[in-house]
Amino acid sequence: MSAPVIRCVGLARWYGEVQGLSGLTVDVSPGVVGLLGPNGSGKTTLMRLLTGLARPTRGHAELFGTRVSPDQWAVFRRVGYAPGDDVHFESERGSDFLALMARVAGDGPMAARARARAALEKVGMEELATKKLSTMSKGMRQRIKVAQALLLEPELLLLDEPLNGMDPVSRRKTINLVRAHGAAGGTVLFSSHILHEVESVTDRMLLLHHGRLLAEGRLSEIVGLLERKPRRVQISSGSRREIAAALLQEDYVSGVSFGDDSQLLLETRDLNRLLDRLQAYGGAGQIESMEIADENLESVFDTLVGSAV
Amino acid sequence: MSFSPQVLAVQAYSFRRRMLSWKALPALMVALVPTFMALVFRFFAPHEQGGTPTPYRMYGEILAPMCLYFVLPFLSMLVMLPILGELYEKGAIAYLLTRPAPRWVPLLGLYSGGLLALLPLAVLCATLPALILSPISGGVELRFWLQRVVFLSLVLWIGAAPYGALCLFLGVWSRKAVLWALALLIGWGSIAGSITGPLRALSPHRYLFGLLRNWLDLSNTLGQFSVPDPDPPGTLLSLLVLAGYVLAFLVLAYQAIRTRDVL
Amino acid sequence: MAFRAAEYERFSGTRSNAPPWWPLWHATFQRGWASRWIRMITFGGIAIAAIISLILYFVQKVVPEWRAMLEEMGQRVGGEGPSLRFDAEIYLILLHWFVYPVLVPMAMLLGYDLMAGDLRGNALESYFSRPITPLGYLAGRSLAFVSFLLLPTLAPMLWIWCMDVFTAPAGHFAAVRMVPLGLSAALLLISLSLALFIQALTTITRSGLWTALVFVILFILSGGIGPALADLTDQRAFMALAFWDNIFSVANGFLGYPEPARQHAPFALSVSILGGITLLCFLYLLAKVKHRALVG
Amino acid sequence: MSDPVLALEALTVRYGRFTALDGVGATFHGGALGLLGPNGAGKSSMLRAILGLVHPAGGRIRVLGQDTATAGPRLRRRLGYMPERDSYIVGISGVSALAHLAEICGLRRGDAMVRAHDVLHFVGLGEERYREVATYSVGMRQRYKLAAALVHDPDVLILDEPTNGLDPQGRVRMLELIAKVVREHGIHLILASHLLPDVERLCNDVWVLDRGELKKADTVANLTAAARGAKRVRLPDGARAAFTAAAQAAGLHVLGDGHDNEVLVSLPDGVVEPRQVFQLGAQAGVPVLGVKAAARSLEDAFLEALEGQP
Repeated sequence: MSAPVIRCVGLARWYGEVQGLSGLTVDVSPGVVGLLGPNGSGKTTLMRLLTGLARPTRGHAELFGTRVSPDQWAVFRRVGYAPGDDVHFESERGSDFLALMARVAGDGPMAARARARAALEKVGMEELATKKLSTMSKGMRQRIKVAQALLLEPELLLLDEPLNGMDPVSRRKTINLVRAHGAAGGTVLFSSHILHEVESVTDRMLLLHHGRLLAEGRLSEIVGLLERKPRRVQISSGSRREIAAALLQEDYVSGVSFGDDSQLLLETRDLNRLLDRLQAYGGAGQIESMEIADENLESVFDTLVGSAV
Repeated sequence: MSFSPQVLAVQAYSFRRRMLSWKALPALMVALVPTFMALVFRFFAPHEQGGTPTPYRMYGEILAPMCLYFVLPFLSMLVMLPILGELYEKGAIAYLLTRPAPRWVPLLGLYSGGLLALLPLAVLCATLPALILSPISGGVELRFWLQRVVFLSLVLWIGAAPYGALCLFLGVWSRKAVLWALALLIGWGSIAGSITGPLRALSPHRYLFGLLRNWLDLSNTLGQFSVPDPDPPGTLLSLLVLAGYVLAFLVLAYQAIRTRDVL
Repeated sequence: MAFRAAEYERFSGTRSNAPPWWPLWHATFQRGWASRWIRMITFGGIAIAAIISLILYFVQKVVPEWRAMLEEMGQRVGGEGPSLRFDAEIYLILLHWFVYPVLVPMAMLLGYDLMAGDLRGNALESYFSRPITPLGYLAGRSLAFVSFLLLPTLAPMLWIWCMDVFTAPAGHFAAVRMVPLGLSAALLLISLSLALFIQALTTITRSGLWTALVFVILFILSGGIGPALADLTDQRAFMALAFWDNIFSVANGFLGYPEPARQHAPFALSVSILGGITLLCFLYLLAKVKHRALVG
Repeated sequence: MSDPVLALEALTVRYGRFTALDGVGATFHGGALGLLGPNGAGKSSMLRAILGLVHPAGGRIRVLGQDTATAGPRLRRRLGYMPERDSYIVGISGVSALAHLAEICGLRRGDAMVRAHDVLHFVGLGEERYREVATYSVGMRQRYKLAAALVHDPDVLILDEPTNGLDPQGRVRMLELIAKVVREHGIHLILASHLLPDVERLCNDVWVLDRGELKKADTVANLTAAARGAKRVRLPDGARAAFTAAAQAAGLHVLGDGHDNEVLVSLPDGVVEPRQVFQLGAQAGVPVLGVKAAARSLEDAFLEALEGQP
């Protein structure tokens, strides 16, 4: 089996006394992975360690089987990185900046221009790129950053908060780019705070907290692992009192509570049996809406981060 | 695999950045200080009564050493310090360091671009005063003037190489690079390099002054801006020492750029 | 026991009608005073004044014969420079004691992070979304700056003057009666130009370190060029190129010695240079602040 | 009836030759208003014009019944602005900075200090109030900015991207704080945000701007009204194909939506009953894990408003 795209082995970094990342060991295989965690959990530190911009205090990171170090520069042909800070070569025009980056990567002047144009098209900025970066809005600057990451058509994209400051239109565009990159067999590790947007791109995630790995994998797997927690199903029904009374007889239902209007919240230790049972009520037209609570990223995030304090 | 096109690309950026922004203005103003002095000297000094130096001596014995003492260190600092300083300050250097190229490629590109930007400044600094002073210099032949202008430009530009490399290194190495540069360029350079003592042999200023003395035919005597050197260095030795300094500072800068974290 | 959660509450008190630059002046002053260095320099100024007034007391009151002796000695030694006479001219010498160790470091320390800090922290956006105008902002900041510059210079010198008048023999008052006015005028102009100049510099460089660098370069270059050119051309107008010489020239003039010893620039030239710097820097700062506030 | 909180009449704002707002006219009577629009739509320009930081090239702005052109700077005592970018005073603690800002708004020194403490407690920065703001983390700075907007007790709160850069918990807390101030204390809110869920949560009115023009002014409720009786159905992993086949056989439209295990079912005209969904599931032999009315999100409404006009 080939080496994983990203491998971290006991990767740790402190800034003086301040903890950045402590002992992260994880392998990432191709696909789109959301890098999540509260502020200060080590997301940006991880990105900087993966790109060799900061040196680990302990452990090491590998990209495509190559150990990350300032001298292993060749691997960056396969990696595109968009930093999280709002920084740029302010005095440059967007297209000139990209062309310069392509030229430092070894392109000739013409090839660099073509490459810059191609990357700008991908982020939908081909007309606006002649503006100076210092005069661009935050969202435009973010898109130039993403274009820069896409410049060399890399296999791995490391995007630090790429959606931050983008308007809904460009956000949708960027999300589609990330999705397409994953669908084409590439790897994307991107951090974001906007969970419902992460959710719309991928269900794989890597959750950091206090510099440690809290969870890694598919959302549904992670939810499944959270067994201690009883699962809840919310239904709304005109005959909620009957349903509640009937279900309370079952030993797998541990609690019912009534919400506003016709809401009924069922708590269970065996989700599948409860769902099976509810199908019948549904078929009989007694359920107007039904939803498994807690199975979205937001509540999983809350549970994991909350329980790890 | 040759990296020279990559270095040249960064060099072009660095040169453009130094020359075509308002940041070039303070450097330009410092470079024009000798010109201003020459203007004042030409139009206000009482040349007839004697007592003032001849224009030719004014250029060689006052303006040229003054350029070496004050103009050159300040020019180097104003041009070279921000090159890496500004990239590191906010972290824009991250883009250059994540290119598929060794880190000395951007370093060399930024350095040579800055050095290139210093060339017109050095030439301006040496030429304009001569243009102002030569018409009133009476008997002095044009070729002597030409020789002095060319050599002064050259000495200034050669001097910018070690000073600039030192500034480049300081820009990566320290957040208070300005203070270090001030202490090292003025203290270790101009001052230690002209005071007799053990430090003098180590100061690049001594070797630059050596070049100036040899190429401009200045006397090794006490003057307004010169302290006699008991053992004046020869041209070759001076060039070698200065080249050694350039190399050493660039290596230091490379080490710093390899190890400093981008935060 | 009452329990009160951290809740939002509406404000029901009355509001004052003080102009909005007043709290800005106050806050700037407080912030400056919090710095140990600034306090030390202020006390330094006061200490210098204390020592001088002690000496004055001793010379004029305890052993009055020394006064005449000192004057005679000063005449012999002084030569071309300001001679030691116990009249207004002595304040010119005293001024040196306050400008270099007190005024200049104070200006550097204060200017280091005042408006540069506001630009760095983007504080102007916070200010101008409140009832303060760019002019009010500039007034508040600059007045506080000037107050700090005058506190360890003008105040101690006025104190010295009081001591001088009280201890001196009769008739001395007539010789020095214009001194407070002259000192105030001179130091006000000097402080104002210095405050605005340094603030303009910090807004250009946006960093205390670069301000310090440019300031040092100006100091060294102008301080070197001025006297060198004055010497080469034998015209003391060129002394005005040295920024610092203007300070003493202005003080000379305001103290009633418009054409003193030849090493200073002419009074009228220096006044117009300092006045010009003040005006230019003020206009620049106002434009800059307005631009940041309105377009930003 | 009281004056509207904000009334714009043909408001035009220009920077040099660039027109940021072009003849915008609208009225906000009170409550909470959300400003939506892509980057460069003119949201920030509108906020700056309301604050009197930029002089309109044309038109009039009335804030709380007063014309900004004639009311003078004192009108800003009644406005609390939270800028998008960080904005803090270097060199002093958070609480003194806030007290200082309150004093500029006319509070007396004692009152200002008390309020600075109270407001910092309210936003949850009580522990950090003696620290310098420059040392705060991203989330703390956001909360500090909210405190700064509230410290002088404004009547209108103007927030520019208040949840930018906050982590999920921080975002929830920030929204709760804003909601509390707006709902319990009758302070009006003008909110510019890229995050449509935030606007949906806090605002009752929405203005959509694009390239300096007002594209839509409506209530959130109208904009997100449920769409044509469609249902969003949640299925187990791998069960999508079977369910889709069954649903299509029954004459329903099936659309995939983001997640692999969620589909949108609709009828060309008419309402999809939940019962039908469960019956389809039974037919296909897959349990239905969830079913709900497919409300149109504000995001859809927003993108539609932008694309609706040429």
